[in-house]
Amino acid sequence: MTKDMNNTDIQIAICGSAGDGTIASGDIMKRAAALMGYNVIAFDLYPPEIRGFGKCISRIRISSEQTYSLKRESDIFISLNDNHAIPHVGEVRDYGAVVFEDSLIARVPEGRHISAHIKPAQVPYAFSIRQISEQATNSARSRNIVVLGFIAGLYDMPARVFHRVIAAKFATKPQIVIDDNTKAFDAGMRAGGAVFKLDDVAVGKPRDYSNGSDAVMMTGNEAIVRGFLEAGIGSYFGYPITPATSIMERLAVEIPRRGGQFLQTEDEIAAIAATIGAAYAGSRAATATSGPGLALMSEMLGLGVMAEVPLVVVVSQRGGPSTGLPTKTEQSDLNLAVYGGSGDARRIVLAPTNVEGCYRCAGMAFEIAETYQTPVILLIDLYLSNRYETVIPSEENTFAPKPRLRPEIAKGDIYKRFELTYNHISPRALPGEEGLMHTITGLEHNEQGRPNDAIHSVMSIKRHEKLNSATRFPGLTVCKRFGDEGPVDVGILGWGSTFGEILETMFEAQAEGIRCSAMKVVMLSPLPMDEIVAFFDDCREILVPELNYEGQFANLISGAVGRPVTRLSHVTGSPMVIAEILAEVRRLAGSATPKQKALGS
Amino acid sequence: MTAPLHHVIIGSGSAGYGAAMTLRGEDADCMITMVTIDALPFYNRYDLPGVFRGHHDWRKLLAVPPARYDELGIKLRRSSRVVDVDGERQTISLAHQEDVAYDRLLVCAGGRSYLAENLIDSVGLMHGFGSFEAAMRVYRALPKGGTAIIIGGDMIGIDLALTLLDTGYRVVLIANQQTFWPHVVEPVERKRLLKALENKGMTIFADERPVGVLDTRNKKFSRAVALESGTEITGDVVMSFCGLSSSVEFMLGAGVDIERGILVNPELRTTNETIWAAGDICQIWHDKEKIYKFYHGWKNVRVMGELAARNMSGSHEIFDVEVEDRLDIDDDGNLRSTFWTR
Amino acid sequence: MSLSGRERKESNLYSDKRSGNRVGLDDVHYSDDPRDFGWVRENVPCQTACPAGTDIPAYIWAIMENKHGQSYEINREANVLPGVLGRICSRPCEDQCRHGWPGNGESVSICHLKRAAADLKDRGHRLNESLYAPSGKKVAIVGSGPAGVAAAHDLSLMGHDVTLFEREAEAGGMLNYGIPEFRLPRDILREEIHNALRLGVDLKTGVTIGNGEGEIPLSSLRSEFDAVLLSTGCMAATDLPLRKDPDDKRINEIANIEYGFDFLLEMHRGEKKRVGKRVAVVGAGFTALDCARVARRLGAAEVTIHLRTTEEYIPVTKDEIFESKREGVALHGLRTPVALLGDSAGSLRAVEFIQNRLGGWRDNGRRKAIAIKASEFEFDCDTLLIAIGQKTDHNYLDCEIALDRWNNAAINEIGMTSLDGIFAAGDYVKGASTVIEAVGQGREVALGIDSWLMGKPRRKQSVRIEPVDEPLRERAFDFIARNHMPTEAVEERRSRLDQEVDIGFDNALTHEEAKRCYLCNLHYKIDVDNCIYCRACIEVAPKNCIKMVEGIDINKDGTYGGLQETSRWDRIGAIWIDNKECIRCGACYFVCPTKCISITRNQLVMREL
Amino acid sequence: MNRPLKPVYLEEKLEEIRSDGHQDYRSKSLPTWCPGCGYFSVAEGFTFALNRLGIDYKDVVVVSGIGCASRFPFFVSTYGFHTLHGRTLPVATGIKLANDALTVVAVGGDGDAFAIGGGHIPHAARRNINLTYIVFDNGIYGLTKGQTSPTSALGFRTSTTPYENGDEPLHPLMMLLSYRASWVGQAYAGRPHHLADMIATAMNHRGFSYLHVLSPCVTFDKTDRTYANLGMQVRDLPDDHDSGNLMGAMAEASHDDAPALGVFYKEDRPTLDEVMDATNKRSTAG
Repeated sequence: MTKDMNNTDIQIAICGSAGDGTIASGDIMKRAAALMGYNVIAFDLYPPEIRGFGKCISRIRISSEQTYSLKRESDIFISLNDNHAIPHVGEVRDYGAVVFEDSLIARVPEGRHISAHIKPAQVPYAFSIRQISEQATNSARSRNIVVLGFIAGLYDMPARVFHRVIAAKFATKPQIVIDDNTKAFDAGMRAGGAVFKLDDVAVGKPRDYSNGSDAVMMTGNEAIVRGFLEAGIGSYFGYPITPATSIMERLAVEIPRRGGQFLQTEDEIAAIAATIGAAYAGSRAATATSGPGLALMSEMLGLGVMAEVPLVVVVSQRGGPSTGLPTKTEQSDLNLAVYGGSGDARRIVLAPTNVEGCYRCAGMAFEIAETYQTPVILLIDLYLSNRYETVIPSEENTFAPKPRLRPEIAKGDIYKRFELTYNHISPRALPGEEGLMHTITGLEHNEQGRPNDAIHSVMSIKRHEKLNSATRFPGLTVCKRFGDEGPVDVGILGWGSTFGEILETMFEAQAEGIRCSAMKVVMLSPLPMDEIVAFFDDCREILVPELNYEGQFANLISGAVGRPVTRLSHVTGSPMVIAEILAEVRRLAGSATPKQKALGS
Repeated sequence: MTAPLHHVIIGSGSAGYGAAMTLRGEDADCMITMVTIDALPFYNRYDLPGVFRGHHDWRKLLAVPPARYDELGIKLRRSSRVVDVDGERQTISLAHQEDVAYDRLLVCAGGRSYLAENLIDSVGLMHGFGSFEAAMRVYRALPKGGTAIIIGGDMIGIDLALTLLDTGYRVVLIANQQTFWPHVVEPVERKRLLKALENKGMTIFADERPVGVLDTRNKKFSRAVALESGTEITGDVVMSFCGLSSSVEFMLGAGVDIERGILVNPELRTTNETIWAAGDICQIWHDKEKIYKFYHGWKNVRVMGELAARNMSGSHEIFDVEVEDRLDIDDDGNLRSTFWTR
Repeated sequence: MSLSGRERKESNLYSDKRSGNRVGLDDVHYSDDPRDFGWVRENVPCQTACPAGTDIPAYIWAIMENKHGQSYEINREANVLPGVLGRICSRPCEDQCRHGWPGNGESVSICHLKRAAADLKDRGHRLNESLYAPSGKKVAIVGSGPAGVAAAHDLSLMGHDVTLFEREAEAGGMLNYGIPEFRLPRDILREEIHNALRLGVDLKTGVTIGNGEGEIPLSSLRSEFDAVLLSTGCMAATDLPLRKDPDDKRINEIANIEYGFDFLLEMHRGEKKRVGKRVAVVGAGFTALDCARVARRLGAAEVTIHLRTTEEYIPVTKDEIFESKREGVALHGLRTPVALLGDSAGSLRAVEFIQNRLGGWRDNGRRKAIAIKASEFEFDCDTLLIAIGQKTDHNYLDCEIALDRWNNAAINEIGMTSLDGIFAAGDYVKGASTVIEAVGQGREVALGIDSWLMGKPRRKQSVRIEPVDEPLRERAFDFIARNHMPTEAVEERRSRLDQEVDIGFDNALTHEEAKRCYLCNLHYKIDVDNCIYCRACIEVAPKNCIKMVEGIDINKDGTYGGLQETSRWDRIGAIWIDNKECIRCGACYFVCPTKCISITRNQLVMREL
Repeated sequence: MNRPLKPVYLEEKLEEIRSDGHQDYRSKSLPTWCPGCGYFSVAEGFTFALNRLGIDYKDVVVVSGIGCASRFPFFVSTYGFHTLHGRTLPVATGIKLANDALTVVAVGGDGDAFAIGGGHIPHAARRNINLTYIVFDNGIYGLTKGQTSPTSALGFRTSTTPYENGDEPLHPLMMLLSYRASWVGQAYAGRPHHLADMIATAMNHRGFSYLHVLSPCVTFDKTDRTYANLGMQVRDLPDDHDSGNLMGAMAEASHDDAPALGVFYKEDRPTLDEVMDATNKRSTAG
């Protein structure tokens, strides 16, 4: 295969200890790459302690083509802390680069320096990171920027793009911070430029960075914020919790500018309560949390279902149960999101699979919530919340609120907030509207909202059946099939952040000659049953890879379709591994021995 | 059962590589670690002039594919500089602050190109040729058909010079005592050999002493060499090839005897029971001549590495190579050397 | 037992340090504790290495403060000839400099800074001397080399009447008659000797103590003075031991062979010296190198130095070797001369050497050379200069003094020989050594003579501990590379014997180099009582210099050994600055939340008793 | 300026520390707080206090919630319970009621105490449950990387208050005084000895004792509650302060700009277990 000189597809991994600035360094790298016009997918891994000794890794895939997940191997690896880096240096491919410190300040025990672990085919680049940092800025704190400069120097990346990103990143800090980081970058770049490049990592000329804007690269959380803002979010109440906090932090900046209401409440219970109140009052209102917060909110969520309040709750899952693995990813709150709470509380659950999906689902969530007058949960996970991708936002804003039809009643009639209709949806009035005064409640109630136990079966049907048409909501992708059409040996069914790995796996399997397709399911409640059943009919074997132990999605699907599936669970706290899915696909396809030729090519 | 021995080899040149492979052959279970300042696995430095013949991918220069080291269980420690050897505690200290313990140590760190003291101030203006990276830098600094000025011209330099002539470059040779090193050449013979090089197209200054290198980047040629006579020679790159001086600084604390190189007995063992030395870094006791002698040239070096490895594994072989010192360059510039083969 | 049921007294609940304010010390403190002496010895390695005990961090700090004169005076306290030693010292300090320790880079150019302080001090600079009242005692000193001059200076300050006798026409000894002018300009030497002697020392040149015609016998000197100090150095060249073969020529049977010592001495007395085209020098000290470099300047085409061991093990500075090589001198190792070969005309034709191998270590840190049997070879040359050392000469004495096993004068702890009232110092005691050792000894014997004359010691050493308000350095200073001495172009050196090779640091270079000094006499210390073990200091430490410790080793002599480190939270007794690793950057000082890091300057000082 | 000390000789100091015994109250593992964190000072003071009171570490339970401060139980050698955000006091109450031979200490940060857990404090205080509650107040959410907290100053900028915090900060001391906590005191992390004394006195109190510790977050607060600022602001309570006078205590506590250190208020009144004992007695008195 001839390589197009301008074709770039590299993955950079930066590994350090908490406090080394690993994540900040990765952040600058990915923003710079996006500014240079590359497609970026990036994901950071970090520990719960702020400083302490925990491991941080930032992985950034930079590509001139569309990609769906991180690569299996990294091309460039930077160690800011050998102890943490040693177990990961094996992820660097042959003839890829390993960058590390050559003059530690303290003795290390034998074998605890990374030079003892670099494979013969990997190319080592040892240099005095700390010393260069100290020389440039009088402090060792800029080691993370020095290594970026080194990479930029080694691969001849344009300094001004990095300068721009550094200036933007530290814009709120004193000028000296920008100056120091720029100095550190330049010093690293000189060092990198002086080194003879021995690896075979090819960085093509960037497509275009003159018109680039970092808006095209964002995390799942940023995409959700963007969707919310385009949809005209009016109120946000929240309580910080990893990994949802950055949604709140961004909205804390944006909502006041738009004259909305933003408040950090004392806890999640207060957060969702205030959200419900604002939504009742007619504002587009949302909150965001993670599993533990969702558990706290479950009671209030029930109130939202019962009182038919259109609110949006973003749930970014992390490892559980309980406080669990607060900084690790998992897809184990599906049950809680779909079923959690007291009583029969059917709600709409959307699980986007990539950053662009986050943007679209968030943009449409309010309209769906308002259409069906019920809470909508956007179910993502830490991997999607924090991973960066480049997305192309709509040129036109299609999410803005449409004019609401004011309920019309005959003069003298009493407004029935929960009127029984052909589609089970009752016209909604807002406080302050003339003649439509009513009360809503968490108690079971009649059409007018008055407490009433006797009508429970009728109202249960109303609350459940009104959601049925949601799977055909215009403009919303609720599921989609990829890969081979017609009957296939293996169908991979996936949801959420895992689908990127599933898709990359499917391409690899197809390249090996396995007939397979993949389907993503975005709407988890209610389920798009027609498409799912059709997919089952086409696939000899169904594989469901997901990031939880018991196979919550497999249970959901298998129970709904009434057919068994093969589960693949991965609960290490890190994203799904392509190799694991591939092995399972091969097994299911019946190719007993993996086709070797595909491995090294 | 005793634990397998840990053999540490400092240096990944011909001697070190030969030793590692031999050690593995002698003992399937021992641990072998090669420590080297180089970033690349072993390649033949004598092939470096090949960069002018288009060999720009270091992977093609490697003696064996990198994976072979893993297969053989030879641990490669690259980009690691040894700063001290403690012969009593049997550890080596690496510059990045790590100590590595050994049971037996083989030192074959080689030598660095010697540079006359009076040219030390000019070192920043000269190119080296000791590694793949250095060779590539020379390649990139030389414009097509450009001129390389070679001071001295030991066999490494002569080899490079002939390659440069073959590939369309111009070469100016400032000959001195080290020209044709490590061959010892009689004056008459020397005159004939220089003549042969001249016939091949080289420009030769036979009795001149360089006193400095000048940066003339803004002029037609980027470098100039000033001679004692007042003449200035212009060119694109300047390189000094004046033989090797061994790099022994890191061995001063090892408790082994050192003159210019590490002194070893004919079994290549130093005055420390657990340390051997091989290659350009060692001076071997010659029982007949009653002196410690250097033996250069890749054949000798390779033989030394393998021999040291066998002796480290318990053998007692003697380095008994009768070195033939023959050098010939015919009128076509074809070079035949008992120390060097192209 | 439940807490509520337990009786506790309120007073037990309070610590005795309840204010949280530290127990302060505002003023200078003097200590005679061996641990404090040990600290200085371990932590100020340059001063410890200096035979004269020069307070190096103090004089470099004075340079940083732009007080060159003060810096010069700090030097003069230990060594009355700073400008001289700043040029020709063997620099044992630089070998030990903390900046040169593994991982820290290269040592500070201590010697060049000493010279810079001398060069850059103001004209008409004021000398600091503190005088004792006259004692009425008379002291004679024989020999005005570095030891004699140092002792004369100190004794005259202590109030004694000193007369200094010198055989040659000028004072200075080997400094004047041994070291070539291209290394030590004579105007500098004369000025510093003059300053050392001007407070009442009676210098008598051209006077020889001895038994010959017109010479003063030692015994009469002794009867005239209360004390006599012999500092006559090593004025006899060591004989070259050759093969004991009756057929071989002796040294005096062949022309063009000279002892290097005599060669230099005669040259400096004003004789015109000549050498041949191929000059061989045997010997490994400064004299050998000086001979070789002089020979080169006198026109020799090929100058070679022949060593018994190798370059690595000879007692001269690397700079000196490098400069010699630049001037075209070649060094050959592992060979010992065994015979001299003359031609038919009786001139030198060649030297026969025997090949050596390295043997074990000698006590002085050098290597033994062991001859290899039957490995003789010839080396062609037409001049041979023998510079294998000097020895003491006792012929001038008219009385018996006890000698040690090296045939040098034996002395007791106050520097007195076996004869009452006759003292000895310098090379005359130690055998040929370095100038700085001679200066150190001169000072030491002056103290001895003084205590003997006065019946009791009048001064003793203490550790002066002085509070320092804040770190005096910046981390950036640590990255300044060692500045090298600018030298005269090699071509320029050939023509003249008195053209100084080292040009000296200018003001800018001096300050740049001074900044490199870690100022090791600063003692950074954590007040354990106020430490909350938060490790903020460790976080910013540039090296592994702050440690969590549970104990410390104590040496037999009462000084400290290594720190016993631990990372077990329940065992950490103190977070402690390891002053051996500490490079005095001050980073920890600024981040401590409880401000519990203090800095003191710990110096060795002489105090009046 | 840091005043140098009289020569201190390390081995003598270490011997003093070893024989003193407070190190036994530390766990084996190093605290994971950021270097420089004021919480180290609390940990150190806590070990000093327990040691001085002579309480066996097996008889101590430290209960915490969520946040940096709540990592505390991991760094002491006593029993510990790391519970949920804000739910510290209810759990601690349960433990103390079940076994009153235990010395129970609840610890947490300002967010844990006054945001999510704020509802629990009044009830613990009014019931006078016999335990000590130490709040490490750094005025910020450190563990979630720097958001505003209920005690953040007006005008403080954090990631969730990018246009300055406009919410009046809570006043914990006045709250606790008005909740009728029976012992209320304040200490500062930059004065480790005083802090240790205060922890000891608080634990020695019979009833609900509330110790407020002012502690800088060195990582996320570079402007407001820093060592430099606090060091200049704090003062000792006046010598004539009457700790039995609630209104006097309120007046002292209301000085926002010059936080006072010391015991603001203490009173002796029946504790929860005593009241329960009395209730039990009444219920069986027939």
